[in-house]
Amino acid sequence: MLTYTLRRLLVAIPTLLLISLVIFLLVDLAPGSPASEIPLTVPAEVRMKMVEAMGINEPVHIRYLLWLKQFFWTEPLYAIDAAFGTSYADGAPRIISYSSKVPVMDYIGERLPQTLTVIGTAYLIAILIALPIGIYSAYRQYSWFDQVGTFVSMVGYSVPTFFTGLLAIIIFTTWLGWFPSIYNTSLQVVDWATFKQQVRQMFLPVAVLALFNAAELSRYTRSAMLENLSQDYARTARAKGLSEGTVVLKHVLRNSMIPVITVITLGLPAIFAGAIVTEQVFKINGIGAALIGAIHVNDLPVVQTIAFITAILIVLFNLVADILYGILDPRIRYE
Amino acid sequence: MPEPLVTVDDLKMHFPIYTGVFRRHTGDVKAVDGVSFSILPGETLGLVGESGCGKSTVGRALLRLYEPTAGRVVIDGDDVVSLPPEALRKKRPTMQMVFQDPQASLNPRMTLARIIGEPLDEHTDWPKAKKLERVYELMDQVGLNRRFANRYPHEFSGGQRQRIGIARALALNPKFIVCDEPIAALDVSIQAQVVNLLEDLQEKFGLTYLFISHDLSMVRHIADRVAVMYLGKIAELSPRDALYARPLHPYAEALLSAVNEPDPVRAQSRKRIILKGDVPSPANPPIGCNFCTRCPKVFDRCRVEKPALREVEPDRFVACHLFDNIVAGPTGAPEASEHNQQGVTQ
Amino acid sequence: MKLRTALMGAVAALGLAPAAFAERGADGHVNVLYWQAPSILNPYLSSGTKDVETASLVLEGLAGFDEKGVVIPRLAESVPTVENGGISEDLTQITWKLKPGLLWSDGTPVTSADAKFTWEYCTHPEGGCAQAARYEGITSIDTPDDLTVVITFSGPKPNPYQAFVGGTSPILQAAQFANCLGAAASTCSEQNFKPIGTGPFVVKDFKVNDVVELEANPNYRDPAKPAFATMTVKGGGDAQAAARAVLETGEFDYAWNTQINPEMQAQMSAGGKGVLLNGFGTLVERIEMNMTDPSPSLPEGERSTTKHPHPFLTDLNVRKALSMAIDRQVLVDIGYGAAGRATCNLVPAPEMFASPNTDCLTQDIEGARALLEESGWVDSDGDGVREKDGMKLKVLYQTSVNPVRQDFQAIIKSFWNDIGVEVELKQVDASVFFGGDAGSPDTFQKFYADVEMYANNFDGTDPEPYLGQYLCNKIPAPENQWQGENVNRFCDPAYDELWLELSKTSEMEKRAEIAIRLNEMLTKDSYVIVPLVDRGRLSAASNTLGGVVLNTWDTELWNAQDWFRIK
Amino acid sequence: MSDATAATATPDREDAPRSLWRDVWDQFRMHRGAMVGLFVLSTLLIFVLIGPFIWTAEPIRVNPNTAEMFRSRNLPPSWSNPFGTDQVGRDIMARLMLGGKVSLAVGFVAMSVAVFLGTLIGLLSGYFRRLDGALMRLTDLFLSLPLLPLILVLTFLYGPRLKEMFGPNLGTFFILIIAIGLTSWMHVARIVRGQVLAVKEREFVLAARSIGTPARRIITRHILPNVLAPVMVAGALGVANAIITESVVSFLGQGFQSDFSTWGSMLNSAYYNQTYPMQMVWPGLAISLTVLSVNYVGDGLRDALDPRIRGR
Repeated sequence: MLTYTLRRLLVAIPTLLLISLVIFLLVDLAPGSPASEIPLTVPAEVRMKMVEAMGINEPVHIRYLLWLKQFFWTEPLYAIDAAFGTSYADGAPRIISYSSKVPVMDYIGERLPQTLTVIGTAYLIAILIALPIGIYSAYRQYSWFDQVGTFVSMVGYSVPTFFTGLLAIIIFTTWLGWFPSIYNTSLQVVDWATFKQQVRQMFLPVAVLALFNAAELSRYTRSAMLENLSQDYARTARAKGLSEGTVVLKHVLRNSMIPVITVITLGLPAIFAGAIVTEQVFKINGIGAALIGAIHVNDLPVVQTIAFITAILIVLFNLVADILYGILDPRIRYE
Repeated sequence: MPEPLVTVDDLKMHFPIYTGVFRRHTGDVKAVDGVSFSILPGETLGLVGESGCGKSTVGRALLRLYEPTAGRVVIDGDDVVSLPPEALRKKRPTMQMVFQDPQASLNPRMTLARIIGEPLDEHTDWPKAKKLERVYELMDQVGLNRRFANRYPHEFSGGQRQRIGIARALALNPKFIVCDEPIAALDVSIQAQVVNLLEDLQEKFGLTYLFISHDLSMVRHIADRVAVMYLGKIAELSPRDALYARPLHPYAEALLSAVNEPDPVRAQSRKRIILKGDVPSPANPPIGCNFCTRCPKVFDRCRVEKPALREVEPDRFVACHLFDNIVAGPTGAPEASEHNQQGVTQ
Repeated sequence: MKLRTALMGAVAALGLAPAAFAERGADGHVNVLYWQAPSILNPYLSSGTKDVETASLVLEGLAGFDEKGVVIPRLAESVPTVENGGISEDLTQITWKLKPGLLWSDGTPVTSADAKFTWEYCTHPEGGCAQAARYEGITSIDTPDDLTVVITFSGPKPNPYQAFVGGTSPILQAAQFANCLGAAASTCSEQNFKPIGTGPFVVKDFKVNDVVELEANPNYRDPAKPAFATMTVKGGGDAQAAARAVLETGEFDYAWNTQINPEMQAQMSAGGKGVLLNGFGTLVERIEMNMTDPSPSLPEGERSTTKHPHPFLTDLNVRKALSMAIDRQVLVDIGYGAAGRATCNLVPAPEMFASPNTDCLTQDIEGARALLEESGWVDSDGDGVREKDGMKLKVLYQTSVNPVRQDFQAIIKSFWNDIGVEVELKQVDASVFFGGDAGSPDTFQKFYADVEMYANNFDGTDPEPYLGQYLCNKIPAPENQWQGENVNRFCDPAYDELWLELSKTSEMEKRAEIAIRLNEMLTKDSYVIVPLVDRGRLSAASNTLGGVVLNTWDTELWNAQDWFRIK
Repeated sequence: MSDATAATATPDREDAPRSLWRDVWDQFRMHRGAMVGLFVLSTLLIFVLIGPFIWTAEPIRVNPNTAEMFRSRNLPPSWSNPFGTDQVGRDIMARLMLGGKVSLAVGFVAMSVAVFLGTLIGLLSGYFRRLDGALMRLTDLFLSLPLLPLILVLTFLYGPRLKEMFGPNLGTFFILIIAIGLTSWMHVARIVRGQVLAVKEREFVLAARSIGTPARRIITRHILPNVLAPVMVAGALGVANAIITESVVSFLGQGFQSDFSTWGSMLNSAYYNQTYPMQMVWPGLAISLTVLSVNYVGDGLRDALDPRIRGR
């Protein structure tokens, strides 16, 4: 197991490096040199400093290394400084947003909580909805529940969130007025009233995202359950005289959860991408909205950083999924 | 004395193992570890052994479906192991194979006519009609109704599928066919049909077989000589009757003791030898004789030195230290039995 | 005009509401929505209205304008005039007196030195000041004492209410910005996000492009104001969502620039939670013609610069034909309803400055076609597009992403197609288009298109600086970091000369005459600017928000200190 | 078995070859959802492709006769405008047809690119062991890229260049196809590789090698047809995915310009005219129906192409 985990970890590092290279080059090689992307409003002296920070005059590989250094060395130092009041960073150049002139990490740090709250809740709810539905519809395959469930999940999976989102806004916010139309990012949950407020403003985006993800997850759960329900061990367990509940919930479910958990883990970063749309539709100023905004104003450092952070998350969750799989399914540990 | 059609010389087939964090090459699975034998034209050589002993690998390496690690395989005058790709392709019609699992060996997305006709597509430039004619001919020969030509494999029974596989192997008039457990996946009732078909065809076309099987009674029925394999090596290679009457190698002895004896008198007199322990991993065979861990007659030398395959009696080859002091007569290659001699195509 | 009377009635009712607010912060919290989120709170580093107006809650000038366009004192004791001796007879000097005892929000006194510093800050050659026009012609600022600011101009300045007047040129605290001069300006994040000011509110928290949290300024000069203890200026979304949040759901008290189509104006007003406020100012939606070649085949740095004149828009007939083909009334009816009126003028108000020209109001497709024929633009290959010397009459027409503008684009495109002009449409996100970020290829200043559409106005009542935007030396170019206002790259020595005359004339009648002339030179004579619609400002205010007076001459938040909650 | 009786009834040689597709179709017909999906999808295709020949209203052009244009704005559905008109009087049905053509074209072409790339890479890495490591690393790498942001960045950064080269509409089309194709082949590649690895070990591939069939033909004759099923399923789902991605990009204002409508951009502009929510419902419905029916067809295909099911 240790070898397996170690191996996965070791593989993740070159993957990350390669991804960082791809993202760096993609933005770097785009028409127009990075130097020309610095707004001309930036005075010459500051410009020089930024150029220095980016090492623009250096060849590509040096620039890339400098960027990596900023990302993996300087920024963590600043984070440590901020956390413990130290001063390791010592004024080293940070990744600065072109448009608002704040360090990109600070900007992202402001935006990330909004995204995580909405997405995290949505995903959690999606899992809570999807598992029972998937299990029950597999258990009662071809029952009306299964038929309806399959159809609904197919619809939920097929209808894009920006459409359901817009419909939800028109119906529930405009016509019925049940929910606020503007997402308040500075709301602090301190008491029952603010909690209710938070729930109200999160309801629609969370519902839309959760339904979409639940549709996908329940399909996976259902097919995983189906596969295991017809296995010999399930039959044996029944033959042994175990109760249906024990057979389904203990034996079959445990084995079915292996692929499902992997899918859940792997799906997490993917819904970050979905969040871009949701945030746009529901006007949540999260990281997705920041990315769109940055793309619109050609704020390359922000674009690069957000893209790379998302990539790190994906690699991380892939790793977690792999390791989880290794723990849950002893078969794949064998070399 | 005819020249052997197939000569295998010290054939080795090792599969590398990679382990650890860095996937280093740490060892080999020695599936076939120095196998030598020869087969005369028209002869059937049986290759028996427990599952996992490497017999199928021998068959596949022989036809170079695997790239052998070392050794020479001369079939009809050419060393198959060292042939360049294009020459190998040209060589293929001479040597064919019938596979174990008739279900798996037929492409489920091709019709019978296309399956049987594929070798023709690859090696002839005949017009379509001629190819089809040949396909029908082959179907007749293996006893398949011509009507089935446009059906898919899943529409057939196991026996019928194996006939398809045989027809395909016959398509290019091969001299040598490796039958890789052709009956293992079939019902007992059908096994005999297929074996009889193989025998008929051998008679008709003068084919040479390497008949791989773990079914010793079936081998006894079809083979002229039998090679017994254990853990990647040949333990004993003897003419059929001699082997079945008096196995020399302790492993052959144990193996044969398990065969159902039709004669109840003899059956009673025979002692079943039960081997203890498991077959060692081919990745990590014993230092000495491969069989030393389970051999009832094991002695010290067996554990340190590998015995070579030596002719200990006329036509009988054994790899066992028990027979070290016995020197065989000056006989050359073993005599082939007579009834297969006719019809050898040159 | 039902809507408007209703609005006026509402405003009147608000005005009459009992002034029962005697205590600062008594009315709690107020929510303001600027759907284009503020990105910086220093108006000198951004020309975006969202930034300037939000900043005006914190930073103030010496004076401002009221809803009628009259100059009113803010930090100054009174408005200097020639009559009261505040302006010298030769119009070259103006003397402002600060109110005594003014404090910055951090408790330090406001002095004339702050004003002088602000001038130095904005006029610093490396600072890239977005409001440099306000300080034009100032040769020196003297501070004989802590409360006196004497501004000396290089020549007679008939309209001296520019520097330190209105939301675009507030006074910065010298102490806070001392290290942010010139090149350092844009690196001063802390200062730019949380400027210390004299306005009714101070910044508590600023999230870039998201939200500004403000609280009442403890040192505000009127101890009873503001009535609200805290204010949130929220950004994000779009005009429609903003209007809805005030009018239908009542989540916000005030939403800026809720420009929605007439149907939705009616529908949302029926929501009953608030009212739409509108007022006509000088905001004119117009099409600007690019006199230089925006072709992408030119090297970067030469695109849309005076080095390369435009291949066909330099032809007057083409420009005129494009204008004649447009039916402006339709645009108003579809896009603005009551909040707009068709116009041919760049300067539609005040009345005395507005040209009587109405030539353009009637669409003349035939006339437009004839003009193009006359210039040699004919459709010789029958593909419906005119060409001349192998060049197709094809324009790239850009504007910001805005549903009304997209409709305008579609309509105008079909008008233009009708006269044989091929049109390619392009939309740029508003925050980029107006963002003034020289790094983006899509700003309205860079103008990498043949024609572009947007709206602009001038603050204050005097069009002189506005008209001054079209001088030859205001052309945006790489050399000035694309910061000029003359986006058309229009350059006519006669215009420059006439404008110079305007700047030297103090007699009102005469000034109006010259201004009208200048206006016509840009529109009716040259069609470099093709005005479309005189847009009223349309904002939404909750029924419970008192004291709101829509001001089209200064920032909309000009009297936020007087806002109160109607209970 | 019906075909057995049919076979005995006909003389030997004339037993017509039963094509694979015939079998697949027979099985496919059993899947109710897939049949409904196929019906809806064909209807949509007919609507989009043949519709404009019957329904000849101009989708882009605004009536320059302003009085008429004004009368024809925001109309509810009627005989002359079955889906009503939009805010400047353009016929929504005609726009849906145009938009659908673009959306579907992007969907199908981008999917083809993705499936082609994925199949190629999957085949190569599954069949040739030496390439496997590198190609699978590449696949993992692409799987780890943040796709939607990447597509947005690609269209934003590289779109203008392509627009210069091919004109605004074709340029946008290309950049969308490249961006979507380049970012969605990985699943196909993984599926194909897995299948190839499994199929490669099947004895019929060995049999083909023993016959002397060269690698090229082993791949095309034996391996490809046997991995086709999951590829087709992945392809069907890929179309759905590509259509959604295109509409997302258009919806976010990065796709086609507003006068070259796609369903995504129609949805976007209808959003700003919420007084008439039906204008938003039509394109939204079109996207949803297409994706839903494509998904169902994919489901049906999966079942139909599974020889285990078909054999029964």
